[in-house]
Amino acid sequence: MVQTEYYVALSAILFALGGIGVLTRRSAIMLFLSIELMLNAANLAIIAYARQWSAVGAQHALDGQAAAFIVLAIAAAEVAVGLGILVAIFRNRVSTDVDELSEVRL
Amino acid sequence: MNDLVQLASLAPLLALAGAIINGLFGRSLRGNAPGVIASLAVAAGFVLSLIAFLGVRAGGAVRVRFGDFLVAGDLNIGLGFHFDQLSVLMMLIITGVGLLIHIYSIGYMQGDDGFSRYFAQLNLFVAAMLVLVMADSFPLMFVGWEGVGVCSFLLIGFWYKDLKNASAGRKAFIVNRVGDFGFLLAMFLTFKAFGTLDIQAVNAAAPSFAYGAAILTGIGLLYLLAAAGKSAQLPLHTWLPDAMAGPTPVSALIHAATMVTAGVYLIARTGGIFANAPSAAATVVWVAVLTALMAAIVAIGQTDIKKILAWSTISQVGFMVAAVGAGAYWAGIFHVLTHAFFKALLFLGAGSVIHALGGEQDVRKMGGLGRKMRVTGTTSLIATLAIAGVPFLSGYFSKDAILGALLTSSPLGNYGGQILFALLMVTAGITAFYMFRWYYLVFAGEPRSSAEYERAHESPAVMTVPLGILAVGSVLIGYVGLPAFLAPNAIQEWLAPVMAHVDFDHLNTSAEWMLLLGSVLVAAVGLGLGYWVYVIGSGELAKRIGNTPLANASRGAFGIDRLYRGLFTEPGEGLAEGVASLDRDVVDRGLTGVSGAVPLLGRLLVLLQSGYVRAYAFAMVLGVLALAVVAALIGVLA
Amino acid sequence: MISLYVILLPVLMALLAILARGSAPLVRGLAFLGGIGTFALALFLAGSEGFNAAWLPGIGVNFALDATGAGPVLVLVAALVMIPTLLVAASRVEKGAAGFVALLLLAQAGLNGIFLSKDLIVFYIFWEATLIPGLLLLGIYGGDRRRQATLKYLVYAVAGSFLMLISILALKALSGAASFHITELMIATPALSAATQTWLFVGMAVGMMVKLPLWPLHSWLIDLNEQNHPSGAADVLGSLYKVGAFGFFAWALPLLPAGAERVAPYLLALAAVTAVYGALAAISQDHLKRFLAYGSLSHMGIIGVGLFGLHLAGLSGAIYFLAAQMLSTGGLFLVAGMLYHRRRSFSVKDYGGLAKSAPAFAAVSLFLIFAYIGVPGLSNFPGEFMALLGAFQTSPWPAAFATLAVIAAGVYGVNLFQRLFQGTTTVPTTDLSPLELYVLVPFVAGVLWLGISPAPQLRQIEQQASLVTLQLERVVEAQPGVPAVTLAELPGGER
Amino acid sequence: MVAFIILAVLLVTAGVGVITLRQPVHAALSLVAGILALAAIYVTLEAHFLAAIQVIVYAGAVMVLFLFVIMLLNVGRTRAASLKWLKPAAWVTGALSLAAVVTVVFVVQQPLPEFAVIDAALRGGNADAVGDALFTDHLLSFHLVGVLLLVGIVGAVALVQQTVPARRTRQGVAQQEPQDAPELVAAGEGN
Repeated sequence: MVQTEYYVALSAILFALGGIGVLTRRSAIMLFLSIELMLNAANLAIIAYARQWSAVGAQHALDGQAAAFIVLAIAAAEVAVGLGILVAIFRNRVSTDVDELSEVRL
Repeated sequence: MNDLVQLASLAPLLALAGAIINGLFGRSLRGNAPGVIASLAVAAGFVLSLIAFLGVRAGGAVRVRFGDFLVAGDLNIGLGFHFDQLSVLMMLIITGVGLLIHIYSIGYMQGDDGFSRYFAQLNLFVAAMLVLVMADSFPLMFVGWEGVGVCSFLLIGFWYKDLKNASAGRKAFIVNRVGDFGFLLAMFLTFKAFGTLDIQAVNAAAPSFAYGAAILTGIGLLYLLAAAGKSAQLPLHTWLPDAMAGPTPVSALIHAATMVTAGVYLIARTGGIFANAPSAAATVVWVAVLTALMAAIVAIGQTDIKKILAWSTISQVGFMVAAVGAGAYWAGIFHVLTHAFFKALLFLGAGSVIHALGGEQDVRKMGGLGRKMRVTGTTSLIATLAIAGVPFLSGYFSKDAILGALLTSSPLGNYGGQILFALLMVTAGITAFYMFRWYYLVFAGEPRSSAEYERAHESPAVMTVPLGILAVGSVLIGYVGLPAFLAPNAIQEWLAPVMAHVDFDHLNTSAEWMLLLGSVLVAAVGLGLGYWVYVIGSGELAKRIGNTPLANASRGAFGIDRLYRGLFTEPGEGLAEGVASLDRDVVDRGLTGVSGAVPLLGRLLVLLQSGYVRAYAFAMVLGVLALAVVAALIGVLA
Repeated sequence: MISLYVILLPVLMALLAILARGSAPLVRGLAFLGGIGTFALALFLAGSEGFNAAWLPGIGVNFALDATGAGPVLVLVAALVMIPTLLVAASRVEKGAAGFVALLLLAQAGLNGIFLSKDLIVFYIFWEATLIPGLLLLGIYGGDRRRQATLKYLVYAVAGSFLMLISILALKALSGAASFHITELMIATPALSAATQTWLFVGMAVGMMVKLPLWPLHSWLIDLNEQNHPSGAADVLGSLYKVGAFGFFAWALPLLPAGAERVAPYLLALAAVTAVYGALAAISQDHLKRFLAYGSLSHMGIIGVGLFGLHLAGLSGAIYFLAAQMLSTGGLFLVAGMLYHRRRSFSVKDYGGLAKSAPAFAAVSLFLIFAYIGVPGLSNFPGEFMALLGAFQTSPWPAAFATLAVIAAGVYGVNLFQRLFQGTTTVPTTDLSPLELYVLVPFVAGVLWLGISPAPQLRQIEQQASLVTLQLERVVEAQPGVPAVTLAELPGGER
Repeated sequence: MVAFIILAVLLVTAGVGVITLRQPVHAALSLVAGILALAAIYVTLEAHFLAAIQVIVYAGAVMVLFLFVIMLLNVGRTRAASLKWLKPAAWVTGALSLAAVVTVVFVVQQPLPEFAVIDAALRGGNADAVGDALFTDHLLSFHLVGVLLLVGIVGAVALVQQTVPARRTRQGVAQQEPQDAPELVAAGEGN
């Protein structure tokens, strides 16, 4: 079996890529995509550690996977609302460039 | 009798009541009513003072305490009066001479639109002066001390519409404040040394210090500064000649008879300190004698009828201060008493002349007025002779007592007592000379200005009667202090119980006679010189002397006023201006700069708050990075 | 309970004044009622029962008020000057008089809180709370440059208060006191080391110096007074804002005696400089309100000298002076407002010879000026005298230097009077109107009252001043690390 | 291990694609690829149920929504770049964070338990096992997430529906809105 450390390292790479994406892309859609990437990276780490610690306290072995499930659900909700906001903004601005939203005036 | 003496505590309150009535309702009173009310208040004060005098004579000193004034821990200053031989004598002078001057003022101030204001302020002055002499503690005395200063300021600037008069009042107040500064420091130091500010307690405790202790000398010198301010002694004498801007009765009461003698009273009252601080006492005498000499010389060169008298007052107060400095407290107070009569008389006489001439004050435009103003002329002659030291008039006895004291004071012997005696003797001669000049130029000889002469007329009875009374006093009052080797000296005995003890050398009878004759001789020389210069030389001689440097210095009052203007007034104004601009341009701006840095910081933060979501995200990432690095370090180290 | 009511009544009246803002007579009535009512309560304040309620028990804060010591004296004098001030505010402020009156009343409530609170946190809250009405009065009703003045005041006050708050919190945390109540703190704090006390004292001192104010942290005061509403009503209160002295007296000095002993000499030097500096700067001012601001800066210097001399007489005198100066300073600010009302100018140059056409005005002003420059027999003298006397006992030279201010006071006092009232009349002016007369009468009466009969008030103040000296004595005696005071030993120590 | 490496390379490539590809559609498709690879990795981690959910919810629902919005909004127009400094800074910080995390992870290595032990504990991470955990220990969280999803749905609808009242005063709205707005409104409603 592959050591947990490799999974976590992979997760870190994904997370960093997501973070870089958030910082470099200006389109709100691309921002969302990058955030999805980061959420998945987090989930990967959670599941990897769930396996690592499953032997300690067997009745809580699946806590990690449950948490990942909940993260997944929240991600879905976030995407729904986020895209809704995006559409609303686009109606007023005809742009999804976040740099044009530098004033909190919608 | 004790209770009756305590009744005298009402005296200042009555005067204060008079001041309040005149001040609040004076303008609705008709005719002479304000003057009458004020005079009645002072008259009542005089009666009360007389009662107190008799009471003290019968039963000794009486102390009244009404309540507390300033209290905190050790500091316990009461509101209380102390009636003893010294204070009741001063009360009699203040209310007695004050009453006569109040009555005189009714005539003098007739028709002035500030009639009631004048009497309110005059009454207020009497109240403050009474508090000054009656106080049993230094702070209460200081209440009166500043109170008379305030009244003096008000009355000098009485005709305030002319800014010159107002400025004279201001000058008097400010110079007096310098003296008050000394008084305050003296009190602080007294409290440090004695732990109390009760005058009697301080006097009683002073001998427990080493003779000549530095702290007593320090206190003494500070009280001297206070006395110099109020009594117009060097170096704080410059305000008194200017103070003549006030109405003439004010000059008589405040700037001749009473207030300017407050310094003499102060030193006499704190005799316990000065008796044990010989170097401070000697400084007092030196200051006083030099003042007396300087002022007498200046008096020769003046042409204003009142300014001559003002310089004369400075000089005469110098005599008094010299006496109390030498330890002859009774002689100083004695001269206060006699001087109150003849100097008040001289001022009132001068006032009568000014009144008659409709405001003219230049002696060069007078002359021969004695013929038209018989009462004024005669009484002024009496006063002139009294101040000149002509035998058997009051000034002769008191001046002789002072001269004798200077010669015989043991502590003063180490500090040039004989030189001081000689200087004062010369001063006495000059006094006779300038007073002869004053009298001759005003009342005798030929009229120099016919217009003024024609206008002259004798003043009304309300003014001449006080003149008469004062003239009688000027002749007779001296007999309370006859030389001790000839007759019982009433005033010395009267004051003996309250005076600090100072050693005097004993003169034998022939020396005493020599001294008496010497005084006579000096007066005669002074008067004779005057006669020679002004009557025989008929002015020619005077003109020739008039160009000598000394005469110029005399006319310019030795340039001290100008010196002070260059030395204190202008640099002081410059300093004030400098501080103001320092505050405006440096302190304020500097600190505004500091406070300006806050908005600057704000602007810096605004740069960070660009509104770009991604910039915020970057900041967040940086934070996460920092946390990650910290975690990594901890992990690696663990 | 009266100590609670003197805080609540002004607040209530302020709210009513706001509600009644439509009707000018009603506002005037409420202002008068608020002033008189608070004054009546203040008369019975001294010696009345205190008030104590748990507030934030978790961190040891009690809403504790107490009517012993110097507090009631200050409250009483403040209440006296507030009556005429409120009248002026209600009748001379053209726009938004109701708001002005309400802010004045709120500020008064805050000040009463400062003077009466016995819990350090409650004190701090009132200390900060008085800032708000002051800022609003200046910011809403001020002159042309009110924005700068407000900003300056705010920056100074907030910067100072911040350090003070840190010190306050550290005080309890480090000393391990059971609560923020003064008696608990006084038991616990002497055990702190001298070095700790010094740092804490410095922290508190910065906040209090700003509000004393001491040179060079004073420039907010000058601008505040200059830019406040021309009626002068807000400046009367401005003269009450100088509460730093009370903070030192009631809190910093008794709580941190060892720190006070170390720092006081420096503060004393600053205070002496302030006294002379203010007086000198006053001499050459042409602007009436700036003149008064500098003059009272000089007074504050003398108060500081009295405080930092750490002598019982000086401490009592300083606080007495703090109470007394409200009268003459406040009265003169209103006089300046009345002059402005006549000629629309604060420049002394625009006046002259007023005594001829307005003799009563001149007389009252002269009376107040004499009180202002400390003529004995009037209100400022007892405090000034005792402050300097006390300081002289412990540190003669700085005290003697500060006494020089007396000479300068004579100069600026009579200069001002002369320039305003003497000389030839330029333009005739109306004399005091009945309203103005009624406004100034309480000041005159108060000046006489505090000048002639200071002893009862001084005794009340001394009760609290002795706490400071007691604590200072114990610094010398105390063993390190051992609490020096027991609860029962403290005068007025019952909670 | 081989499988892991292949999947990892695939995943990282997809991730890089997400953040670098110019066209949003390409980026989204790249993310779909990444998500599928991740699902496979979940399988190697004994999380079968989550792997399935990952495919169904993410690849099936969420990503379709993304693609739909991308096509709907016609994004892709970009203007002159602002905050130019951010791009290199972002890469540097990203690399640094990564290094930090990886360092920690490899410094603090933990031994992995035996497969049998893991399998016994995780029960293969199937629906039965995860359901047990969710409906017992994590019931509250589960319900909260349910509520959150509901709120999300309502919120999304509310956000997009906002223009319905505006439609009644069409002329007024049309004046305020940009030229191409009517089309969007119609499309938004279709959503």
